[in-house]
Amino acid sequence: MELELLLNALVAGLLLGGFYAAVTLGISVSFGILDIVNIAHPAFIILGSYVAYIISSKFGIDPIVVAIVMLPFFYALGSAIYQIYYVSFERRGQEALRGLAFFFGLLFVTEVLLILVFGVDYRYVEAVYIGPTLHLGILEFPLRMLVPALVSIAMFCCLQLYLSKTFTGRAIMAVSQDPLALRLMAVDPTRIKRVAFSISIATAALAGAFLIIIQPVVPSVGRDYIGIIFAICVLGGLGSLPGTLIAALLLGIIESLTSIYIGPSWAPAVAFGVLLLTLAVRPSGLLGR
Amino acid sequence: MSDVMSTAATQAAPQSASGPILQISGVGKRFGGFVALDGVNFDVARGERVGLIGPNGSGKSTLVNCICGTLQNETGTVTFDGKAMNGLVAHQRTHLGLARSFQLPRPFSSMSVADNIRVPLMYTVATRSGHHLSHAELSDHCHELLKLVSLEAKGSHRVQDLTQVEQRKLELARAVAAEPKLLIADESMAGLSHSEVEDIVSLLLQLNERGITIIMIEHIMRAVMKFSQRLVVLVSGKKVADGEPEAVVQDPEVVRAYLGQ
Amino acid sequence: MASSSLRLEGVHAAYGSVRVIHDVSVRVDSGETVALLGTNGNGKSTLIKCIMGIVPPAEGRIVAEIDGVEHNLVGMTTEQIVDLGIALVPEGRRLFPRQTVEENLFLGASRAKARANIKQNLDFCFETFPRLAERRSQLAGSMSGGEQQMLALARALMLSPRILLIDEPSVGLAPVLVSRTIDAIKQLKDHYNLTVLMAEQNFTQALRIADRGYVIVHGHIEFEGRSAEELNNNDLIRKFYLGM
Amino acid sequence: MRTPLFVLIWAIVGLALYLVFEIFGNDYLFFAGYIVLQYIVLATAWNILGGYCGYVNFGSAGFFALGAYSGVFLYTVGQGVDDFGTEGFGALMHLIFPVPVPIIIVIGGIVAGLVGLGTGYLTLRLRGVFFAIATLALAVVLETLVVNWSYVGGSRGAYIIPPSEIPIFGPYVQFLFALMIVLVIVALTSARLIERSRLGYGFATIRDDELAAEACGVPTLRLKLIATTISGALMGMAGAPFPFYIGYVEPASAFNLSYAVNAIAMPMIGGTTSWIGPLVGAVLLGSLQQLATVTISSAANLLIVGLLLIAFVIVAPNGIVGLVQGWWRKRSANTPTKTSTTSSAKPSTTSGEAKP
Repeated sequence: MELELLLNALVAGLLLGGFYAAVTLGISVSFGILDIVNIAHPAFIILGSYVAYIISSKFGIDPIVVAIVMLPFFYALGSAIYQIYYVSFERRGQEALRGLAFFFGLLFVTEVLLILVFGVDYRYVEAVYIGPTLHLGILEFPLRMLVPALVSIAMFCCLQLYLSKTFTGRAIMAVSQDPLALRLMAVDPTRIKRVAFSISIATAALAGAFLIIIQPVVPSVGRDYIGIIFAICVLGGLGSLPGTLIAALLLGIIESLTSIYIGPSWAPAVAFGVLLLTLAVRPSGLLGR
Repeated sequence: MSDVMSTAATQAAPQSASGPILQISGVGKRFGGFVALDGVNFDVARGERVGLIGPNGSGKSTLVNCICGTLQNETGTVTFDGKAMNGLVAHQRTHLGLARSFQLPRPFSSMSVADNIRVPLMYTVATRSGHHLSHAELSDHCHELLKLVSLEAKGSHRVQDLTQVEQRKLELARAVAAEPKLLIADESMAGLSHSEVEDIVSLLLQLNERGITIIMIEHIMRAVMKFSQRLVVLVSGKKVADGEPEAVVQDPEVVRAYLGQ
Repeated sequence: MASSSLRLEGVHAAYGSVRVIHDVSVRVDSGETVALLGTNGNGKSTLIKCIMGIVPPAEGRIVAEIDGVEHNLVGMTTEQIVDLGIALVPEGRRLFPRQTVEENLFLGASRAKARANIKQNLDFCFETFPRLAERRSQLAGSMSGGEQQMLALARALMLSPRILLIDEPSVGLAPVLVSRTIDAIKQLKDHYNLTVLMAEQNFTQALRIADRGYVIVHGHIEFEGRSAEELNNNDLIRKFYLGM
Repeated sequence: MRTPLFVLIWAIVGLALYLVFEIFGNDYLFFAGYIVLQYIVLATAWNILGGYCGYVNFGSAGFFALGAYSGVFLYTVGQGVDDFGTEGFGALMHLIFPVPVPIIIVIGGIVAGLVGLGTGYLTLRLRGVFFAIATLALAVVLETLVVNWSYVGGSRGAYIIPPSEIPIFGPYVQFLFALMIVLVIVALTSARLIERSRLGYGFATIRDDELAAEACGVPTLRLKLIATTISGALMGMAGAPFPFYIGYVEPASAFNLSYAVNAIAMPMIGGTTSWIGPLVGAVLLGSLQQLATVTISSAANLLIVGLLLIAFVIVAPNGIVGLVQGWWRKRSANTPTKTSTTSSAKPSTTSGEAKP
């Protein structure tokens, strides 16, 4: 019986890690690759959850399908926000203190607007895979965790391919290393940063859909994820998508084991304990620069 | 002469007068695969005027950063005043009496010109002498140093209002404010007019007379030849020549390194 | 192939209040290799930066003829100038250290016209610089100085340029590598029939491949040699050069 | 102006405020006033690290709660002091407990200051943004620890029943109000002292150019640790009397996000380069929110703060004080007044920029 408990805890950890990877992907792009500290990213994830909630409950469409349909809108939202960020901060070289405060303000304005519109009672979605569990021998795979994890890994593969095989993708990986050198490749660094930031906000649409599938959501839930996504991004190594995925799975497992063997209320402290440890011991992270 | 200058002079001269003030032995530094410094060796005697020259990318600035602690060299040691400095961070080396001006001026933008000079006085001079300078002493020293670089009229101006040349002079004044035994002037004359170059060279000669050892890093050969008692030539991370200026310039190895085979 | 040339007339430039370039007029005709000679701190790099739009000139005209079509470069952004087909190998190479050799080369071919013939350009680069082929998946930052210089040259070639500007290729290179780099530039120029303007302080090396040269001292063109020989055996040049 | 005079003036202002509230006679003014004063201390504390050194602390709620829960812990021990018996150790415990609130404030300050020092030591060698993320993580770790610490009430929360009356001040809240006035004076005086001292110059050089600061002999790491300790300690002192003010403390209220938001918004809106900025920001924003809680929900409250923060950060990067200074400099520029040539005593207040 003991072995079965452990194995299922590991499975649960991996599936949770898959979800954490999706939640962290946006920050891995904006903070890891572009050096833009978008502390408001969780607010966009919650926005993705509520968009999935409204449309799927009104039209009965599957939340992940809704998220995929909404990707262009989130992309547009991302480029609008980047334009404000670039004009008011980056161009004036004031992006450090002021840029951080800008995103901090954005985080609260988004959360509070959602509270004012939707109130504070829990919202959830229906989907065919919420509820049933896949049994493989003694292993149990709750579908509502399995589907998001699989789609999340698919998201990672697509983005990694895009970044390594397309011209814009390579430029995105290059822009924070040497923007002037990118100009010498006939590429405008600002356009590239806008594209990358817009992609990072677009991933929030899908991450939000996964979140509301996995657990009912209230506007303030986003704040619980700020720490986790930065912890995973730093642990995985800045600017490395594979590093982020590995760190997310690792953290999912650690958290799953902690809540089973020590107690669920200790789980949130795990992510941050790991983050503080990483910052102290190996700030460049697992695969980072 | 003002008291601030005389204290520098007395400090630099006797003490452990024996042995060179700076010894660079086998200093190496790499950035990834790129070897910036490849085992550099030379000494600087007390009160000496040394010119450090070499084409762009030869490692001059990297060497300065390794001496001053902004970068830590992987191999070799830098010994200052008989003390090996491996592992010491920049401010500790400044307290030992080693000061530098930056190639691209780095003023403290939220402060006035005079306050920029106040910082090394409050942090290096006060720490070294063990007692904090009074407000009056600080103002006198600031005024003295501003007069030295003829910026006394701009004491309360904001740093952004200074011209390029004035910012270079502020860099030098700030370095001298730390009352150093060794001053490294990193390309403080690049792009200056003929007369401005003369001003800086005479200022550096004046400081040297007061006992401050000076390493000048410049491309302007006319200034380097006039100022230096000795020339050290770096090419792609290695020392290729070290000696009396007239001889070094004629040395075929230097000419080949500079002008190509 | 229609002609591609570069003309600068009465160019002045400054960093803040410090004047660096004074009334410079330079001509690079189609298919020519012109050297811009002078020791460091005389304005060579600044002039190159004016042409590329990195430093806006205070006065003067900069005209580039690309395959017969004239363009006034002053006022264009750097990326627009590069998109015309004017490539720069920058001082200090400025590679993307955390990306592989191949990724750096592909980045060089970002320009629309260059994407069409990536395959040929890549094969030619690997042929000219076999070392790059061996290390195609190694991070650019981990390569030696000489290898990084080769990669910077190859990356500029991936742009299928018509005009190639090179800013101090010998920077940071050991003397033996400098001559190999200059030979490589000659080889690439002939294969692509390029118009080349090279700012270089290594006088003798530059003249090995230059058809003509200008000597710049304190931001002024002090001397224009109509041929390599004229430049080479001129004591005046050596005096100017060493700034005696 | 010498420091004692500065303290005297603010003491008089504080006394006047207290008397005016006393005359109007209803407790609401003291309750609302206490919160505004608390925010002045919190904003001033944040600014010492954020405004002067340029290192952003996102975890102000954590440091505030450290102070609050020090109070809860000491109070709980005091309640149970009889279990220790009366001889030897018990007698000693009876001597110490129950600990008077002013002492609790000092202890809360020491605890939070040490945690600030620890966090700083772990992360201040790295880029500023890592410190900001570490403070965020710290706040959540501390909250989790408190939630799981049943002695101080854990997630259920703890009840603190202060004496309803106290000699001299009358209602207990008026005693706490007076204590908070003292804390405000301590915070403002220390911020002003720092600004004008050698320490203040050192902090400004770290904000402007850390590399150049090291070259000038400034021990940047040591100064940064001093800044995090002072800032953390003041935040802990602001939080220490909170349990006695609110009566029931649970992790959600002590670690409330509004502390983190306001601690950043108030200095940003007021101005970060001098002690006046956080004061102006805290008084404006603090009283605005106190008025708002009567009329609109606390959510709308946060919306106002969030919108103001974004607006000021984009439009007026140097805050209200910056705007006034800019306007003053323009006005004095065209009216030819003799500008003194002696160097100004304190760093001129154009705002430098933090390290990314």
